[in-house]
Amino acid sequence: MSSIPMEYYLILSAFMFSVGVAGVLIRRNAIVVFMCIELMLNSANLTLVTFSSYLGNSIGQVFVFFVMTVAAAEAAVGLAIIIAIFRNKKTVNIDEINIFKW
Amino acid sequence: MINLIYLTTLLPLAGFLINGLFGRKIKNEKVIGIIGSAAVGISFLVVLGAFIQTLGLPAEERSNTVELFSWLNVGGLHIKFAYLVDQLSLTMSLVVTGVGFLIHVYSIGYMHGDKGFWRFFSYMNLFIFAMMNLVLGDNFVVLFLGWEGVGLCSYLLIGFWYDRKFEKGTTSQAAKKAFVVNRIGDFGFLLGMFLIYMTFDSLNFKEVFSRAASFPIAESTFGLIALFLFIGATGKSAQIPLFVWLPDAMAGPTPVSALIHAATMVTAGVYMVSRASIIFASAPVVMTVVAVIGLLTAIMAASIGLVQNDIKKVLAYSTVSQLGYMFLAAGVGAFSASIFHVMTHAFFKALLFLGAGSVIHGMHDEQNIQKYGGLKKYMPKTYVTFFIATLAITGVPGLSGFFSKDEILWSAYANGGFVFWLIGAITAMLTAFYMFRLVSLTFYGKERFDHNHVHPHESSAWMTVPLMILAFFSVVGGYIGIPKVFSGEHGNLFEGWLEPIYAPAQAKLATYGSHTHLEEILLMTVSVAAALSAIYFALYVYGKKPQIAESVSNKFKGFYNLLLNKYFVDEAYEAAVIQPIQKGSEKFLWKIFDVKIIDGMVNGVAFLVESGSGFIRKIQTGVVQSYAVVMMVGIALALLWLILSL
Amino acid sequence: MEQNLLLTYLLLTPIIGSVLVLFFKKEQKELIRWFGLAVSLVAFVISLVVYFSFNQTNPQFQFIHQVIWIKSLNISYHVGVDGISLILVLLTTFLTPLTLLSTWKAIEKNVKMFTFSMLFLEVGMLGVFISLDIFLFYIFWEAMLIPMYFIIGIWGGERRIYAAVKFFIFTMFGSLLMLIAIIWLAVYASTTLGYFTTNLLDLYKVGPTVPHDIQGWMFGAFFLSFAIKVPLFPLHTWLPDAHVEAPTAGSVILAGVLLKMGTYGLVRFCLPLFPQSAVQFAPIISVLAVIGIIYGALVSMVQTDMKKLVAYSSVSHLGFVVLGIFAMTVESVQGAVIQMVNHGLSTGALFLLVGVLYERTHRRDIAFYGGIAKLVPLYSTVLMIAMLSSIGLPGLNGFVGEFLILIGSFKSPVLNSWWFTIFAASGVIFAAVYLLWMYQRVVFGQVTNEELKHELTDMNLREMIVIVPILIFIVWIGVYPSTFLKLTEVSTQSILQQVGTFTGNLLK
Amino acid sequence: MKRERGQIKNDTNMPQNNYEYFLLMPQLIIAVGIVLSVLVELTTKKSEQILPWLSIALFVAAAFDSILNINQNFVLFGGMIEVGGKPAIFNFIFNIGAALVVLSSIDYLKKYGAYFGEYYILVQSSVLGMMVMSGAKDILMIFMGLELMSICFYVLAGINRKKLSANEASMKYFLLGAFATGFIVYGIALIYGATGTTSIQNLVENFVTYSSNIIFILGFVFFLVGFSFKIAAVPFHMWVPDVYHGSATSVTSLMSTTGKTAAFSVLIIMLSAVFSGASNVFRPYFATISALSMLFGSVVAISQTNLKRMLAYSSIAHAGYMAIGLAAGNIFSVAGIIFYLAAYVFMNIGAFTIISIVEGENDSKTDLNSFAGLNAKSPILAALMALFMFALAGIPPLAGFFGKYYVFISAIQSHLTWLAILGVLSSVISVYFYIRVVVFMYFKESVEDFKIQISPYSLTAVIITALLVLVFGILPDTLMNVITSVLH
Repeated sequence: MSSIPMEYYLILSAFMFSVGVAGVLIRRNAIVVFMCIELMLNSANLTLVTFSSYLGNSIGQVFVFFVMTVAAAEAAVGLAIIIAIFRNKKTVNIDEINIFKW
Repeated sequence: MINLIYLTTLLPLAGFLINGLFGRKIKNEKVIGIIGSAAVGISFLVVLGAFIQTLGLPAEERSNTVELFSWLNVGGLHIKFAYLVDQLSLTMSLVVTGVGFLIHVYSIGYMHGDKGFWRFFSYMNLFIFAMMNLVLGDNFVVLFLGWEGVGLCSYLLIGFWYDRKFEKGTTSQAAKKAFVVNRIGDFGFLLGMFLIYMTFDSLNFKEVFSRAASFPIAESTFGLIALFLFIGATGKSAQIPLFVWLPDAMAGPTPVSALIHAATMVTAGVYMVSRASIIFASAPVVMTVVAVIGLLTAIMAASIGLVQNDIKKVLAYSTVSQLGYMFLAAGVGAFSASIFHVMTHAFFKALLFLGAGSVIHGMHDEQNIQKYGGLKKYMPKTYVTFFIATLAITGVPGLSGFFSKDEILWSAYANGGFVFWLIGAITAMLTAFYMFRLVSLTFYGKERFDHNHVHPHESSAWMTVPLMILAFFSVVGGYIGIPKVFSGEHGNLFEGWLEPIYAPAQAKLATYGSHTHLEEILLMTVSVAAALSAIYFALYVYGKKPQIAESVSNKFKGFYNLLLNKYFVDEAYEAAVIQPIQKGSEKFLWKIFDVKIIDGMVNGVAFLVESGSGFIRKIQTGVVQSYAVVMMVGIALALLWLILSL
Repeated sequence: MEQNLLLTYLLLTPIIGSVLVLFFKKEQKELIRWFGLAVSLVAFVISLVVYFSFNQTNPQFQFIHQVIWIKSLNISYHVGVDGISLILVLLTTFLTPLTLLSTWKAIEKNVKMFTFSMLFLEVGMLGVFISLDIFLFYIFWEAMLIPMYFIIGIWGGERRIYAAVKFFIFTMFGSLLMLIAIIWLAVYASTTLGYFTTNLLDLYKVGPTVPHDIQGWMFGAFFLSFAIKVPLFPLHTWLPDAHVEAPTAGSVILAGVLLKMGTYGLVRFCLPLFPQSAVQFAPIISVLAVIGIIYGALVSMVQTDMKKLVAYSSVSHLGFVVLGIFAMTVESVQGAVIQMVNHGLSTGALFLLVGVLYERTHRRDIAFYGGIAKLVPLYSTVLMIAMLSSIGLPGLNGFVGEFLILIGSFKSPVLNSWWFTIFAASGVIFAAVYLLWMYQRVVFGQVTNEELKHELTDMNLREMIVIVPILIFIVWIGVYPSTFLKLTEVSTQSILQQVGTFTGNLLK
Repeated sequence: MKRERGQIKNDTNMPQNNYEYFLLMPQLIIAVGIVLSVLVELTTKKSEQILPWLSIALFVAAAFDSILNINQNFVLFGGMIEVGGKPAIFNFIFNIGAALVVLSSIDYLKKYGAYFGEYYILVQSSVLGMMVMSGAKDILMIFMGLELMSICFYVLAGINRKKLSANEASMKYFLLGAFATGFIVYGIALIYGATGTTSIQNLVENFVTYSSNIIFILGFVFFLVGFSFKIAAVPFHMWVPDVYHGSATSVTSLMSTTGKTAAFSVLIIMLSAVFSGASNVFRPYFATISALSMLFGSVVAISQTNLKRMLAYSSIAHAGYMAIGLAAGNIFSVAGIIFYLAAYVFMNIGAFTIISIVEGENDSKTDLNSFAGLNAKSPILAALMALFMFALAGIPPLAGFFGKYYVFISAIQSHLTWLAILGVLSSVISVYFYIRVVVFMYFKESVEDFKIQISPYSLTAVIITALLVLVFGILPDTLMNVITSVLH
């Protein structure tokens, strides 16, 4: 198999994952937050692929397909919700959506 | 006849129920009166029969018990509802039913026209029922049953005219005071009973006293039991610490004062002490305490009596002081003498109260003796009987008072010592003085009442006949207990009659010092002389020159006020005990402790949770980002735990 | 074990009754009231049948009826009765019809709901006294809370909501801690006996073998729950509120029976299950009880509201009962049991009588009244008898209980000091003070208030029918107590024997 | 790091012939139902009247089918999904719960303004997702079921596009849900990396050996965190109040009950090694989140005035009580949790349905004051609500009490007495706000007198739940025997 040791990929995907998490916590725009969630999912895909290739069995690869389809479905639904919000409040800034508190 | 003794309690109870339940419907006063008096009269006859039957029996078989039913048997405690018929209880029952019967007859006349007539007679019968239980009881619990029962009846009867004023407060306040002070006494009595049960494992008289004589019990236990019992006695018989209720008990109708607060109830304490003579005898320290308290009460009460202006108050204080004499006798070991004095005192004190009652009746409820004067010619019968009773109480030789009082003074001298005799004699002198002050202010001298709307008249036959009978007994009553010095060896019948009861106690007591008859006669003459001079002095002061009394009272202004206000004992109790408890429990216990502290804590916890929840809910800011942050904090902690735990 | 269905019938009558009540229409007030009374009387008759066929010499539980209820937890519907629980069952079935009869006119607002709650309350109370399975006991203990909560909450006075919620939370807190102790005990039983059980008779064997320090905590949990219910001194503040705000019927049943569940629990569970810690904690608890006696008496002395006065007097009376139980001598425990019944009768009577006044004038403060003896002589005599029984006058029922408790605690080896009895006996004095003072201000003296003249009418027939049976029992227990003492004698001895065997028969 | 390919052992109870595929009947019924509903939706205008009854029929059929062959316990599709046994019970709970929610939402949707057929399709598919989750024998199936259910819930939460409250609810639910799914997937990846397999059977069998591997534990923690979000345990509960308060009441009742049960079923499957007593490495984790959730849920619920929000916090508290079972981790606690879940589902559905009946136009009338004097307005509703409140508070003769009782027993059996005492404390606190509802209904006069128009369907749904709560309360053995027989 390729000579790059597995750890590099894992560190990369861990890094990608933490960037995704940081994006979700910091950014204000709903769409950007949603993109960061997608980033987290993709970092999981990368880990899965790495393990699958280094472990030699294909379960990881198969899993990645399912994750991708689910991510697609989630994207569709998520964007629909964000559009619905935009129609009502003319804004996508998460901080302004806080009718329900305490 | 002896085993019919339960009739003596059953009949008064029946009288109480009949008058109590149907009294309101039997409008006719005479019928109610007859029922009430008959109940007591028949019981008197039954007691008399039993007395005669017991007289017939040889000395050692004279105490037998009549068992009714077993009241309580729990664990080691077996209490039967039974009556003990022996010399002591017979003597007391004779006094209770005899004097009681006469007073019932008297009150038919006295209470004439009172709308609570039926209620009065039902309570009086209830009192006789309770008193007979007290006297006849064969164990401490039945005695206690009677003890509290008489306390209840005195409460009911003192507060009989519940809507009338009495001195500062109302009659019902006086009644409450009587009951509560009695209850304090009963508290001591209860503890005594518990200690007896603990040491002797029984409360039955026969068992307790036989074990008291035989068991090797430490003197301190006897002392404690005796002390507790004596506290009970002081509560009931109005001795030094707990005597404050008796003067206020005068709020009740006069027959009540005569029956309860002179003849019978107040002597319950003396009866109890003499019944438990063996216990007292085995605790010499407590004996001296009893004697000293008796003595102090006697002289203190006599001194207060000097200055009282209400006829019933004077008699009340005289009762307290005579009770002091009885306890003095018991304290120095002359138990039979104290019971003898109980009997004679019952006769003449009941007579004095009934006489005072007919005077008050005649003077339309005026009780201040300063407003009397010269009633001799208006009420001859009352005057004569009253005068005889006064002679008896002052201890003029030949009448019953002399014999019993002298016996007590002599045994005080023989056992207690000269100081006891001296104070006793002085008290006798004071008694003579205030009694004759009372007689002269009431019957002699010029009439100090305004004539137009007060015209005194002799009371009806209902009232005067009992007076005469009592007068007869006041004279004759003394002869059955003539002291040995006059009658020689076989003389004192009364002492002989009671001797078997006190044999175990006398055995424990130090024997009499060897005193000659000569000393006895000498002392007797000295005390009589003192009494006679006091009588002459009183007649002289109040008969001829009333202004001497004024000048004396002005000169010793302070002392006079002290006596007038009863050494301020009531006010002292009020300030020292009642107010602090009342104010303390109101201000501190209830308002602060209960409401503020405990409730405060409970509501505080509720408030804490409430405000906590108000505070924590603020975390929910509504912004999605903050939710994600909280999640991350959670995840970070989970990871931290993971790292730490590995 | 022969199954005797009598107790189940006793329990079923009020259950069926309360369900049937729901089918009446709201308007048929009179019919509902008569129906409720009839059901409670049937229950009383059944309890009498149980009493007469009860064998007073056999210490074991009788009329046992056991049916498996939850197999997975080995919980069974297991009921039985011994002397102590039978006398309290009789008190319950005796007081409930009287209470229903006494509020004939007082309750007008949805009578259906009220009768339902009263009958459901009776189910809860009877269940507590007859259940022999701790879990079943706990279920009835909690189930009894709901109707009482509604009775105080719906028909109560002004601050009824606060009082109802406080009552609920106070009792709930205690009982939930008890739930944990019950579970712990059952789990411990599964380790020692081999099977998870909440059957009381098995637990009597297991309880004392619990290691010492844990047994202290277990005893504490059970004791706290019962102490709140009794109520014992520091935990009593819910009682005055609950009494003052509850309607007359509510406070009669609350004082008459509900408070007894706490003391019954102490006798049935705390003593036999954890004898060692019971003996160990007896002095501390008795100190609290004695404080309760004096504190309750002192505070009730200064009350201005009659109901609050009687409520605080219950604190004082039940302090006596707790002292009696933890003195652990035959006399004191028997005295405690009889005193539970006495308190139920005398305080029940006092509340009924205060209710009689309240029905006429809607006023409970003592200052309002004065000199009513002339206006209502019959009422005054009945009030006097109830008061005297509450003071503990010999010849009436109060004295029997108090005397036995005091004499038992005086010589009790567990407490082994006189001071408990001396301070407790002083309670006898204060009892006389606060009740006589109230009686004197209300009944004696001049008629202070003109309104009284035309508002106050004397006791009518219905009220007399309610009061007279109670007075009969007050006098009966006072004059001839052995009918009742024989009933509870054998079972008290068996409980003390159980305690004795595990504490090196300290107790004579 | 080469490792031999994770070989799927030959399962003994692998179905040999096609007959066993019919055991998948519950899932098949619902799947076919979804297709049918979509067709109905396309063809007719009056789909809103037909679809509710169709879905109720489907749910009831699926429920009874799963109960009837509960003891046919097989693993199908090569170790992917299990039928019969535990999943059968969960399926029963999901379907009965969903049927009751649909029954109560028939008239409610008109009031709420979401009166269109898609609602029912979404409900059916979410139930399908739950069934897949609870029957999963492979992590992949868990993930698939979870996502199917979650996405349907995201849409259901915001079913009425015009309402800002619904939008906000669905947006918050979506963002945080997806965020949690991110963690779950990453966790799964790590677990897969450490063990080389995604079959749960394998994981459970050699859980002890795996649990020494740091990556496995890390992955497992991420997985647990994601699911703690789903069961709304405290640090991850923040979305619950806003989402439950914002979305339609019947949707909330579906989410809060069946949704939480599905999440718990997954946790039970994944932790079955723990329950057989192999290791309790996760006990501290579950003990902390249960203690936090119980206390937080009960305390904050006190200061709530809106009933839906109060019930949201109460559901957090109940998640805490159930988590005690997870922390206790013995065979008895699984039975306790399942019983508690069943009781919790029906109590909450009942309570939410009553709120939906009382609710007025555009989310009005769901606060405490609108419940004041309810006893005067309609005694039946007040009595039923009181019954549910007492059941939730854990008063004995009702189901809620027995749930707590079982869970406390399991806690004490594994020496977590302190947790049980904490549970008791928080239930005392919770008694206060449950009873306060009863106080408003019975002891207070009604402030604004509005007429409550009770729809017959919702009332039948409430009465059915009340009966279930009573039956499970008085005779808990009916359910408990089924559960214990399945577990052994």
